[in-house]
Amino acid sequence: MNMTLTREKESPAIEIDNVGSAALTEKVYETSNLNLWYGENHALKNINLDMHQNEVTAIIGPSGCGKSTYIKTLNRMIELVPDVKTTGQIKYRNRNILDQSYKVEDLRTQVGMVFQKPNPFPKSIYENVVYGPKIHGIKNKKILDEIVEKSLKGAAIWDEVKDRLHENAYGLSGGQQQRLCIARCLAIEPDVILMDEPTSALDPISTLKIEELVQELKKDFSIIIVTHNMQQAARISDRTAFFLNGEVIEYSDTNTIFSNPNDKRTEDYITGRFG
Amino acid sequence: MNMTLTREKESPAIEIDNVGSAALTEKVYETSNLNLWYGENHALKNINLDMHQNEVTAIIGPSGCGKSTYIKTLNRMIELVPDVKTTGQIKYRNRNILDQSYKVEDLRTQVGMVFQKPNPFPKSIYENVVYGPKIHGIKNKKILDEIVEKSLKGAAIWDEVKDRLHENAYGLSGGQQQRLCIARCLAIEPDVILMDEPTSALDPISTLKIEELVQELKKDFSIIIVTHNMQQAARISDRTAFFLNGEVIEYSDTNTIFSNPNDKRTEDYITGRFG
Amino acid sequence: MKLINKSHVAKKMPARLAVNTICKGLFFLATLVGLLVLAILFYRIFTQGIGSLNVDFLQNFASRKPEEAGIKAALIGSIWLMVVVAPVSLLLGVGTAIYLEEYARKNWITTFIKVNISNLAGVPSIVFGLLGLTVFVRALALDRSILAAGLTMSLLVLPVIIVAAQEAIRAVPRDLREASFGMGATKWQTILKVVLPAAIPGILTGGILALSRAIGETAPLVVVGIPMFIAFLPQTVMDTFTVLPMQIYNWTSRPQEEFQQVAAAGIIVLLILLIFMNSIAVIIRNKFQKRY
Amino acid sequence: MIVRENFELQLKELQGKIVKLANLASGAISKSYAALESNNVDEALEVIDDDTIADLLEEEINDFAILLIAKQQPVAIDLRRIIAAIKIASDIERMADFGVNIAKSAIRIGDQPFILPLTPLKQMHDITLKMIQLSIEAFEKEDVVLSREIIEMDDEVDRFYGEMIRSLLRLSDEKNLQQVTQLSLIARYLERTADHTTNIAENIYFLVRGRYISRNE
Amino acid sequence: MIVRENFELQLKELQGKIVKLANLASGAISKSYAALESNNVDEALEVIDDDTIADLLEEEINDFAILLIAKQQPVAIDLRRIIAAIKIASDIERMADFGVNIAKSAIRIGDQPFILPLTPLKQMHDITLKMIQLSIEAFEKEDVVLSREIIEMDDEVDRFYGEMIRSLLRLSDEKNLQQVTQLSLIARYLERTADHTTNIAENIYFLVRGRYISRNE
Amino acid sequence: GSNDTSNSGKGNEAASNQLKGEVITDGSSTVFPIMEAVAEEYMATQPDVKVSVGSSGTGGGFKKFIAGDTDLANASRPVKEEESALLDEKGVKYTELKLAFDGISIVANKDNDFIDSLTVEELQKLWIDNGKVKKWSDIRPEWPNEEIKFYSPGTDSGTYDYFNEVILEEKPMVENATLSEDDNVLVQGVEGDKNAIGFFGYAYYSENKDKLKIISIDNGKGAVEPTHETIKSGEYAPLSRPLYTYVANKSVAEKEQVADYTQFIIENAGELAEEVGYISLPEEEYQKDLDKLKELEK
Amino acid sequence: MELRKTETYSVQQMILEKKSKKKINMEKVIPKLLFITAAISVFTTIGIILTLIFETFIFFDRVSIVEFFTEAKWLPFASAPSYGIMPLIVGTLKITVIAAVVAVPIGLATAIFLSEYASEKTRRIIKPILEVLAGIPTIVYGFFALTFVTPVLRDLFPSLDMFNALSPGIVVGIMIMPMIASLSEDALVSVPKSIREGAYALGATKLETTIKVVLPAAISGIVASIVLALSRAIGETMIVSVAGGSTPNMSMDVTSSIQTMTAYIVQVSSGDAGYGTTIYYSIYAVGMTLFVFTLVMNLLAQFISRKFREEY
Ligand SMILES: Nc1ncnc2c1ncn2[C@@H]1O[C@H](COP(=O)(O)OP(=O)(O)OP(=O)(O)O)[C@@H](O)[C@H]1O
Ligand SMILES: Nc1ncnc2c1ncn2[C@@H]1O[C@H](COP(=O)(O)OP(=O)(O)OP(=O)(O)O)[C@@H](O)[C@H]1O
Ligand SMILES: [Mg+2]
Ligand SMILES: [Mg+2]
Ligand SMILES: O=P([O-])([O-])[O-]
Repeated sequence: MNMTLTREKESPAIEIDNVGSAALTEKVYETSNLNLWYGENHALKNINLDMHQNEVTAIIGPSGCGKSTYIKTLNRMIELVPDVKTTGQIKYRNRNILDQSYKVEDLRTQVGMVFQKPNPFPKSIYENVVYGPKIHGIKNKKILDEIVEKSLKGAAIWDEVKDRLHENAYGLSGGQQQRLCIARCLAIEPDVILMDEPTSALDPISTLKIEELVQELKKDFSIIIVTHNMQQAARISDRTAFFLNGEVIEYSDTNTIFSNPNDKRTEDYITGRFG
Repeated sequence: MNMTLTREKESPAIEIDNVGSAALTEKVYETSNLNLWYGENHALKNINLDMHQNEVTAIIGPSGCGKSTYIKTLNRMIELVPDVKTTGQIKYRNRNILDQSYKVEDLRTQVGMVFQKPNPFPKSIYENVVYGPKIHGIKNKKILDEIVEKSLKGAAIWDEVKDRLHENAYGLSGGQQQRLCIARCLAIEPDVILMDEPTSALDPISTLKIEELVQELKKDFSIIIVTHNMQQAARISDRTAFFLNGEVIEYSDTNTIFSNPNDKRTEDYITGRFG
Repeated sequence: MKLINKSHVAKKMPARLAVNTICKGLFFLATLVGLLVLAILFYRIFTQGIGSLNVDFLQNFASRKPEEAGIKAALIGSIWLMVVVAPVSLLLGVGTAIYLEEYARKNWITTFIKVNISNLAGVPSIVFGLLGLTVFVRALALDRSILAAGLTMSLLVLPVIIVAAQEAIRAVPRDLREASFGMGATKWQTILKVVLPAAIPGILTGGILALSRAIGETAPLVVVGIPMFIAFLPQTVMDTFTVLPMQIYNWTSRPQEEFQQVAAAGIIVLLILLIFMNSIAVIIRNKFQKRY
Repeated sequence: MIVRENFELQLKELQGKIVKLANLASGAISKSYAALESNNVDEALEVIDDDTIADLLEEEINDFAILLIAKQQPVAIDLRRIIAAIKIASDIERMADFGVNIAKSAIRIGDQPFILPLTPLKQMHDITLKMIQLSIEAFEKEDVVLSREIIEMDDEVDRFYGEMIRSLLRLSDEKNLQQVTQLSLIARYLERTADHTTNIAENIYFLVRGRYISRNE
Repeated sequence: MIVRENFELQLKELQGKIVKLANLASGAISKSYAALESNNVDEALEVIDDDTIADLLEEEINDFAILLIAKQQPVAIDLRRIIAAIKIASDIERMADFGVNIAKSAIRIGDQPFILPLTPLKQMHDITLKMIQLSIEAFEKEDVVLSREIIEMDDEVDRFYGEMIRSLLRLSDEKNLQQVTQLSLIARYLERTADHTTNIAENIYFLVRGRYISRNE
Repeated sequence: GSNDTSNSGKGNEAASNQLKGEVITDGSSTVFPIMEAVAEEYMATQPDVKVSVGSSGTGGGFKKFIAGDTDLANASRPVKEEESALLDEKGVKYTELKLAFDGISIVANKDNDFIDSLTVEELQKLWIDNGKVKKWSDIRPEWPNEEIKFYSPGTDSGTYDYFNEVILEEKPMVENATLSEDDNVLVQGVEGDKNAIGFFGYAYYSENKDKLKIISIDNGKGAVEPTHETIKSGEYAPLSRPLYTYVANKSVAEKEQVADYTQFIIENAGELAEEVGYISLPEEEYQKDLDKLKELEK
Repeated sequence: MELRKTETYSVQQMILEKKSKKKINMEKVIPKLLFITAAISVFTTIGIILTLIFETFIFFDRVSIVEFFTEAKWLPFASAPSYGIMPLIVGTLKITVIAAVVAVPIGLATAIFLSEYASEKTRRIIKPILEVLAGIPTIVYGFFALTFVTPVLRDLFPSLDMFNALSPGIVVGIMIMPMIASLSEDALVSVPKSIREGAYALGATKLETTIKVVLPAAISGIVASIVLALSRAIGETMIVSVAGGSTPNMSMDVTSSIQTMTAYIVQVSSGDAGYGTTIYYSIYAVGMTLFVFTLVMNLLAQFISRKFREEY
């Protein structure tokens, strides 16, 4: 883990992307000139953001700034809201996902999502995990069993549930449910995992566990996480984007954002001077 | 604000109460040997805690440790749960409130409560605030108007709502709703205000506002606050009680708890080493 | 090690999407069936009845002469019936719902009452007719008055209202109640000032739907013995009366072709009344959409 | 709109404590130097006694800062403010210690006549005190420009120090060994004090910019 | 069950950096002392050059610690660990500076023969190095007992320092002025280094206990 | 009970007075149209008398009559033994009044071109169950070899009762007969079914003459088609039945408006019955009823 | 902010004053009043049972209960009357089954369409329209069945009788369909959005989400709605008496005339049966059977919905 301050950089942090580690890791998402309207409400304004493979990208910002809107656009979950209009493009692995010919189902098979409130299906733990593989046509019981074990281990919950795989998922605690949801998401072996405030409904201990887990997961996945909790972003992310009123105010490596942000508004936000 | 470490104290922190500032402030609550069962589940075990006037007392602890149970016992809200049994006593201003002859309505008129989720009534802002006074028989329009202004000012929300007093309270943002709930509580001029995780549903900025407000309020009220957020307890409280599995592990002045707790379990909890 | 063959998954996707589209079409067609039936029904009734529907029809009493026959007594009678049913069933229904949701302890009596209510909801209306005849007409000597019929109908729709009110009350978040208790309000104050106002839309919608059931029921009134012919308007709830569905039923069983048209006109009036009541329910529902 | 009023107040309080400590330190130095000049042993002893206050104040600042971090979760500049405060306090505390050291040396010299004019020493003393004053000001105002000036002033102190030491060494012999030693130590203490003010200045730079001054020069 | 594995790892990393810095510092001191003894100017110059590494490492530690605070919101002992790390790093950095100072003095002395036996100086050097070693150990193990021992060892260094200075002053005259001055400075540097190890020890005590050692003695 | 009437005067010349109070009648749905017409006319002359006409069936009417709920019980058959026993038991004295005739019409589908008349025996052969499926050719060999579809009023109707009595002679009806309570429904059935045969009240036939084929009945005196005249004269036999109303003696005696209304019934029943599709009785029948009534009022 | 100091009055003081004035204790009275209202539903049931039971006893005094349940013929009007309720039950079940076959798939499909596929606007329009369908007087449906559905069906199946089980069955199905659609839709809608999102996010199509996640989650509500609708079908009177004929029989044939329990009750209670006759009392016995029938249905519904209840 690289935690030293990038002392030399005097150039605007927003460009770090193109200068710094960009060379090292591949980009999974490239958003350019994205605008989004809810009816008349211009919720995302000219967003330009690139996200990188095997990194944790955090999105922070005050309530209503468009964080959820943006992350939901990344797997087109936003389409569930009626009357949404977008312009610009989001390239996922070099294909524009906003193109209607891109089937959402294909996209979502590649891009998993974890939500704010744990939302396991009201089924058994096992059934929750195999749901994704099953709908994608995997029926072989042995493979499914393997997937279950692998995913639950990946989500660091295997030991806690291995003896009760066939009990209802709602018997688990909130933190366990959230990890189960992560396991469910891992089961389809996604490329990217989107997380929209995955710990905001959890107690501090469960939150820490999820944070640790995210750190683990980035070895195998690219993770984009929305969070209200600035320290969480600071702790677990490699890059952080600060949104305000639908705009990206600052996007930079996390250490810079939290030690020496470029923009006064970013600083005001992260230091809690904002209202 | 006294923030220096209490360097000299080697005696168990739990006794600070009887040694330190106890002499300075009056006690509002004295809990002795309180035990509480939900059916067979022994949720509070032999609690002994004294709370002081014009102080903020924080209660922290992991999920399920009995924080909410305890604070709800302080205004006997716990009675809404069927099949609850208590032993021991809680003296509020020297009268045992667990005595069934103590009318809950009287108690709750003295002891206000603010809840986890903002819960304004689906009425106008004005009606929300005058609800308490009205049910207690105050009908004089002029007095009610005065109460509304005073309470909303007290809850630091007057400026934001004074021009829309007769709009529905659900038009307010989450943070405003919570402050409205505090105003509603202030309207009956309680002696003590209980708060059960009042900011856990709010964004960081709203949370900070409420925290600032609590600091203000303690000038006039005694406040007991349950929180999941340890830093919040650290920031705003004068004393902190750490609950674990229904027991009080440590009760001491907040600075001690957060800089140099006496009990290993407290330290493990506040430093996040706990699971 | 990858357990999932992504290319396989991708290959299957078009078929899955096709199934989705087909089923969507089927679901839509199913929805159309209901609408279609309604349309046919309306078309038939309107083409048959519209000719007889005029001001006279609304102002006249029933008559042996189809051209003179009118719906006045039945229409007014139906409205009178509502005047009894609405307050009685709402009062009893909401009272019961409050009791069950707010006061009842979890014991066998409560369970029994609950089972009993949901059972009553399924009891055929004709059985309620038998009950009304025995209890209200006979035992309480209310005769075949509006009151007797109204009480019978109230009992008939009571379960519907109780269930609707229970649901509406249950949907009022617990924290609103707690907020009120927290201010030192008593239970009854809380119910009256917080719970009921918040539950009112749900209760009213349920209530109106229940009333529209009451307004269309024939069987229990037949059994209670409500007369089919009346050529005067009731003055008090103790008077006897007739209602729309009875009048319609009567006309449909006449040999004369003209009476079939009169009956259709009566059905139109009934439907208008029904749609009117349903619209009120819809308006209430949309206007007071849950905001908590 | 500022929402963290309380926190702001506490940061101010922390600043206040630092200023107080700095005043103590600069007091200790000027007082001890005065004691040296006037051969006033009592005054010198007073300085030594008073040092406990400074020590305690530094600890208090330390504790206060740590609690502030624990409670307020500061980040970015706020965090640097507090960390800088801790470091600056420790620098200032060292200065107060040097005041004590000077006082001790003054006592050792006793009422011996000075073997040489103290002019360069006096200069050092004046500049150093000025530097302390300025560093307090720079700290309060978070003034980077001023910090740089302070750092530049250190060169002058170094210059006078060299001058003083050279003169002393020239006069050094068996009989005034004690005085030479003590005076050179005093010079050294003043030089160190000035060094510590440059530390403070550097910390202020770091506080404001989040970067280290050394790298940029 | 430990849930903050990452944080633990980072604390360990911070510790590792401190140890590395301490090794640099103790290396600088022993190397410069060796250069003095063997009149090896090149070695001395090497020490001076290498100091940048120590300076950078201290800054790195500083940054690392600050980010750790910003990210992990440590409280209680964790927070003290990090704060102590910052302070200890600054102490160690000073030690490395003293290494440089010694090297500079060694260069100034050049290949002059020593005017007196360096035994007490050597003693000081050995004890100081030992103290550095021990303080690293105490820091790694968070060993309060060891810290106290380190603090006690400082008295010995002070004793040898007095001895050395007295001998030097006795030999002081015009011609070996330079050597006397440089040797006494070197002694002074070693003495200061030992002082800084006691600072470290005190910080370790504070880290572990949350209280200041001075108050309890 | 309906005893809440306040009589305006106790004079005999009730008709000339403006009367008040209630008259409650209930019973047969067959009689209902007649009684409705009567009530309609009566209330034109006595607007303050509230006449209500129920239609809960003959049995239901008697039930209420026995309980004393009603003043008049309309019936499409004479009172049954069980009923009169109960009436006695309750001490209810009553008087039977005949109102009109209803001719039971036997009809076939309009497209039926072979059937014109049937003898009573043939009717019995058609309708009485023999456990076999019946074909037209079973009745008369020259008729088509097609299965007959039977339509009959519900077993609980007065029409069925009467048919049962005079044709079936209490033997079971063909099992596959389609029964319905509603005569209009039967009209629909016969109209829509080529091989249908059915029977129901004359009024339903006369209203649907163009849709149905009427069958004449030969009871040995030659085929007679049910018409207004043949029924009234009794020529159409045995399938014409009388309709009744039963009035409580006590009501007539105690309630002026009931006495007045009953008199009005007798005076107008014939004419009004014709209007709603039934056939009036010979004049002397009504005179007899009037006499009975006069007797009661005394 | 100085809440306490600036005040010219004390709210707590005022509260205390008001409190001392209060007299009646509503808190004690109200629950009792409410209990009485709740008890009314129980009295209703008791009333129903009592109403039915006496006359039912009289009936069973005349007809053996064994015969009632075992006899295969229901011929109360025959000269040798036979009271075997089975044909009526079979008739009732035929209607119920046909209604279910029509209403369950259409109702569920409609519910799914409205809750999962239709826009909010469409939902808001269609749902109340369907509810109108549920509110139409059954007598209207009866004639619709007889004069529209039956002829249409007879065009399709010429062997169909004028009175049959099929036509009223279908129309009863149509009548209860909105009930299933509306209540099931409620159940589907109340499945949290988050659960759906969970499935979508895994790349599931709308159909897969609905069938595999939403439906199972709402199953208790759906089952309850179906059972409720079916018990309505069982109790339905007018449609079957108008369009179903009145021929009790045990055959499984749906093309010929039938009679249901309710239709029998209507037949007798609006017919000319003599009061005090066995026939007359038989309607109470049938009513009682019907009551027990629906009771069992409802208990079953409750059991099922409790059993299938999914926590979320
Ligand atoms: N379904 C919607 N219809 C219309 N406007 C919406 C909708 N969802 C969000 N918005 C608006 O879009 C803006 C961005 O909302 P979004 O939910 O993305 O914010 P957010 O940053 O995720 O906030 P939070 O931290 O509260 O979740 C807000 O102004 C919000 O009011
Ligand atoms: N209504 C109840 N019935 C039975 N047990 C309960 C009830 N409420 C709480 N408990 C149990 O009592 C214990 C304490 O619960 P409580 O709600 O007081 O915890 P808490 O500390 O407030 O937790 P959290 O931080 O999650 O709110 C838990 O074990 C819980 O399961
Ligand atoms: Mg969001
Ligand atoms: Mg809680
Ligand atoms: O304390 P010093 O390192 O400046 O001697």
